[in-house]
Amino acid sequence: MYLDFEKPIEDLDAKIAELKAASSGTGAGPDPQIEKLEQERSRVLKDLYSKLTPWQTVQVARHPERPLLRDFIAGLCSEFIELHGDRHFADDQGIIGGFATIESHRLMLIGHQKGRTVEENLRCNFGMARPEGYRKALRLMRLAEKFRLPVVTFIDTPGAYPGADAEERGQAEAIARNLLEMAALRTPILVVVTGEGGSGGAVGIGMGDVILMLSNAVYSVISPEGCASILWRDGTKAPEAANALKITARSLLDLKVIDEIIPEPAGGAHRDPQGTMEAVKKALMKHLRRFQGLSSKKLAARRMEKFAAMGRYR
Amino acid sequence: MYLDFEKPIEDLDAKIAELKAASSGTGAGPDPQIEKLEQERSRVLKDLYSKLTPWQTVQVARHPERPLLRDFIAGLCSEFIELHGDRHFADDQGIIGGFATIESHRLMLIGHQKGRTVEENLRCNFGMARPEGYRKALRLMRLAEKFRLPVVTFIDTPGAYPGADAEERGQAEAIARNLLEMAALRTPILVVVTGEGGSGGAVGIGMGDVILMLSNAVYSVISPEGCASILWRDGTKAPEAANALKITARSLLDLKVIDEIIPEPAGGAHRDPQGTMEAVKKALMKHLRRFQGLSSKKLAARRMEKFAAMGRYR
Amino acid sequence: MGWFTRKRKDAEQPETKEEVFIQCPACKAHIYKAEWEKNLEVCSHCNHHERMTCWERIDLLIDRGTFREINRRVTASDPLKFADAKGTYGEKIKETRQKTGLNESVVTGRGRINGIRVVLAVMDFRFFGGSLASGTGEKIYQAAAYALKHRQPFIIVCASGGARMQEGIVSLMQMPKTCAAIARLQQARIPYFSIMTDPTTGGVSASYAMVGDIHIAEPKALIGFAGRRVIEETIKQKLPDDFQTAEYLMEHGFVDLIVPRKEMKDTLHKLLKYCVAA
Amino acid sequence: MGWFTRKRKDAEQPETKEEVFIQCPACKAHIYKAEWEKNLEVCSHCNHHERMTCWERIDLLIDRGTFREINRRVTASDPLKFADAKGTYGEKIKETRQKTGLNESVVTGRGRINGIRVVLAVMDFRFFGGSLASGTGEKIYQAAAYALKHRQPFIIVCASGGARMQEGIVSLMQMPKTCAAIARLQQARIPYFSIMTDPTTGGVSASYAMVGDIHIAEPKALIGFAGRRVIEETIKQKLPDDFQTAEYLMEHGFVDLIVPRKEMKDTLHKLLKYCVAA
Ligand SMILES: [Zn+2]
Ligand SMILES: [Zn+2]
Repeated sequence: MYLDFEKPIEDLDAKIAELKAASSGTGAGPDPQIEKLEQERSRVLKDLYSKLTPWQTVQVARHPERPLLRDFIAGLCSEFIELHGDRHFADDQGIIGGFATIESHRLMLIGHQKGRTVEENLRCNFGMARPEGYRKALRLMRLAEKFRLPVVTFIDTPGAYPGADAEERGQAEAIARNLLEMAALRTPILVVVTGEGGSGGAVGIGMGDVILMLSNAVYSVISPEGCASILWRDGTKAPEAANALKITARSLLDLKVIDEIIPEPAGGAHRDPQGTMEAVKKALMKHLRRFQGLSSKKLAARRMEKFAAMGRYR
Repeated sequence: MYLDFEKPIEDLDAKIAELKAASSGTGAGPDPQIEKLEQERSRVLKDLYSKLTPWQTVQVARHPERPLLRDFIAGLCSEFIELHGDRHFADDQGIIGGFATIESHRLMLIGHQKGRTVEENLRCNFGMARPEGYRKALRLMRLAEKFRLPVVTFIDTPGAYPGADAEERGQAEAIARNLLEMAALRTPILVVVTGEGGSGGAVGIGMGDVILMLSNAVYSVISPEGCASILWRDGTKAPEAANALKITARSLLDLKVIDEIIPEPAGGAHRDPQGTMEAVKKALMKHLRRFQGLSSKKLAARRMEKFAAMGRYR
Repeated sequence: MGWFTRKRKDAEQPETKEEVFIQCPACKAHIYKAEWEKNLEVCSHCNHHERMTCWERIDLLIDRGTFREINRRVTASDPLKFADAKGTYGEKIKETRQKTGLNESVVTGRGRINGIRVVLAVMDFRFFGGSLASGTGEKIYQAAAYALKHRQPFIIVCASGGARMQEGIVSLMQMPKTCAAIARLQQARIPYFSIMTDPTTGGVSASYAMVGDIHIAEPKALIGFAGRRVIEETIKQKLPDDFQTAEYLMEHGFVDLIVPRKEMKDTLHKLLKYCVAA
Repeated sequence: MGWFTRKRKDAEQPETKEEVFIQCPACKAHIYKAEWEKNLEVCSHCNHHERMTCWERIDLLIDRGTFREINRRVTASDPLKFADAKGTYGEKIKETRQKTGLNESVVTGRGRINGIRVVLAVMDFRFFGGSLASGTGEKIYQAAAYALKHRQPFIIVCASGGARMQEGIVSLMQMPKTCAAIARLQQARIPYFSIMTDPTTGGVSASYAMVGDIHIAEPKALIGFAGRRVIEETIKQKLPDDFQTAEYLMEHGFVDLIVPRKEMKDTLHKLLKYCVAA
């Protein structure tokens, strides 16, 4: 699947495929024309992705082939034991979590789960968690605190589910409670924004000591479409809104809302999941080592200070 | 309303009423015959209630005119501010609670609420709480802990609600969680069993530093009817089961499951609610004073020890 | 902002019909202005609680002459240099400040409630719909820090449509920021009450509004996370009228008390006595 | 107790049909006894997990030769001097002890799981339906105290119909008592896992079974508070077949993992590694 702005790549790929088809079976050595085209493709791809507009970045962040949480788990963890349920009402599949091992590090991994197939999306509600998802996340974080395991959360959600049942069971309370408890949690919290960081639904598991973000992920207070329809009174102005909202990793780093950008391979995470995994793992390892054995009380105080500093510009 | 075993009282009351009707309007002084009968009545009542069988006690404990939680609140508290909701799902009315003032003592009062009218009973589900009731109770206990207020609970329930919805939302978990947290709560907990102490539904708010019990209340692992139908295979053997189960205040004191019996006025709490209130208030005041300013950490450890001792007979 | 103009109290002009009567926005009844004001802007027909300015709210709750504002100078900043179709956010801030006389969507300060010292933050819907932005978050954070330092109870009167879009992600980050402030109070066993007035929604409901020791709501106040229209579009159903009202929230376990405006101050005072060591 | 006789392994008698085949109590299929046993008493047709004795369970979970029982002598007492239509509880205790070789409905001890030291309590349904009574509570309390003292993880394998009626209120008080034991572990950050096998109901589900750091259930195990019949009488409706199964509990958020018997030991070992400092 090609995104709108990837037309040049699509064309090059078509040409390469054509040439390959023509030369296949000839037994000849590497075709210099194909090689040239492939170099050209690589250059164009790199160029395109180095100049993505915020709205194009949104499209990449939402790309249907972009790695999802379960892909990250498979790619990063030598072991993952999923733990279920909020001990109150349900086992929401919009947020999943469990014990995980990455290299030599044991930790509690929690994140939004989007689906690829229709059934997956039905089950995990397109990554839009209900209160039970946030409450499960909190339960697992407390478990991690008890056993002095670091918490790593992966953020990829269009937002918390705006359904009547979710309201009824306290979507607002669940997110607020998580923020209150994450502030004081006595174990390190590492956050990775991997895809869509959708507003309250994202920040509800996003209050960390360090916040990493994939280079083509986005993180915003409102979807560009939503913002456009309110402030521009025109949903098609989403690109303008995306631009105004400063939702790219680069902007967030400038605003000191995130700490570090994890560079994706050229062409985006979906073109090279393996390379993406390696980049994420490298960044995580660095910070896991950094937080290893850190005094938990000081840690929470510093986390509070970190967020207290956000939005102080005077 | 007279209970079965109160036939002698019913007869005496009828006679007294008859005589009073006959002598009414004559303007004469006190009728010596009536006075004699009233003395007789008083003697018989005292005698009857001093020899109640366990099954008769059950009937008194369930008496439809017996004071309910809201009666105790009205009778004991100069102020009561009800606080609502479990912050998760609902505001169960089978258990209610709030800030209360008794004499000079500020405290958190929590208890099972039964109803008298059909509407009341619909609302509070006959005092059979759902998980939300136990979770509300826990929330209020934690609030009391935060503000160093003693907790006073009033027990009067046929049991936790055995409904499908209650199971679905974790009746077992809710009660278990309360026991876990009450064990460690760093503020005094005083428990008064006022009516029916129905099994897990009762103990779910009944883990206190001191457990008081009205003299005609009962407290049991299973209802006499339930026990009879299982062990006697005959529900009508409830009186035998009541006897075997040792469910009266006297038996519980002997078993060291409760700490003190609050004597009801002759003829039971329903015949003299005012006297009952005074007796309860007196007992509460004594223990509230006793626990005032007690170190909260030591308190929890002692509470755990208190329950650890239950059932050690070797 | 027509609503604000409608209920200014200092109009000295000759009285026309609009100035003798107030029309209740809920039930449309015409009510004598004097009665409306005596009734604290609560409709005597339908019990509608009209939105109040932060100053009216402070008058209502705080003992006369005891309120001292803190951090008055903290004002809205423009971290994103935001502009939309209608102009720049910077311009809009300026206009709003002039129109309302406020620097941000919240006023913070200390004062007394029937003699009990408290720290208070009152949101004002006139300032960008009471939205939560960096200045709001900072003022709330600082007020909580003041309460912590002086070990005084902290009360927030919420009135907000949610996070302020024009400050984007920085607005969103005020949710964890304010919750960190409340977490510090929690750890120090300092009471924190949340009063939810109409409306308390979005990012405010999903942060400090919902983590109080005690949750108090005004009757019929709109309280919720997502907007009604969004929910209706999501579930493809019409929502019942009482959805997201204070009463609905109480039924579902999220509100301790619904308190009519007239009783608010005394109720706060009563509650405070249980939470403040004598 | 016919079930127990049915699956004794030490029968040395000439083989009759009953001794070559086992009939699965769930799907009624006839299964070779050898296969049944090799399969750890799990039906190869319907995945029914048959109840196990405490000793079978210990064999299953604990490294060979490492189990040491503690508080073996604690036995059922008769605080109420209880008697029903069929005789005295004292007599029944004696009979049950003889028949089962157990002193109470739980066996406690220490041992290793793939090398990791743990303290274990295993309930046995043969002893008064695995019911929770004073001896049960005391043994669990003491085992937890042992785990606390030695800072070793504590695991309870639940199999119980609930509190034991014959010890009345004293049985009921074992709920707070055992929860106090778990609370002490909690405070000391000692892991506590609850394994729920068929059945885990009544007073056991409403105490230690439901307050684990991790809740593990065997497939299809019956887990719940009230009995199915009581609930059906209360709500005047028939309950669905899967009501109160492990799978249903997991769906409703109360079980972390459903683990087939064959994988139980390795799963415990994997989980323990996250909870025990290396
Ligand atoms: Zn009106
Ligand atoms: Zn089978």
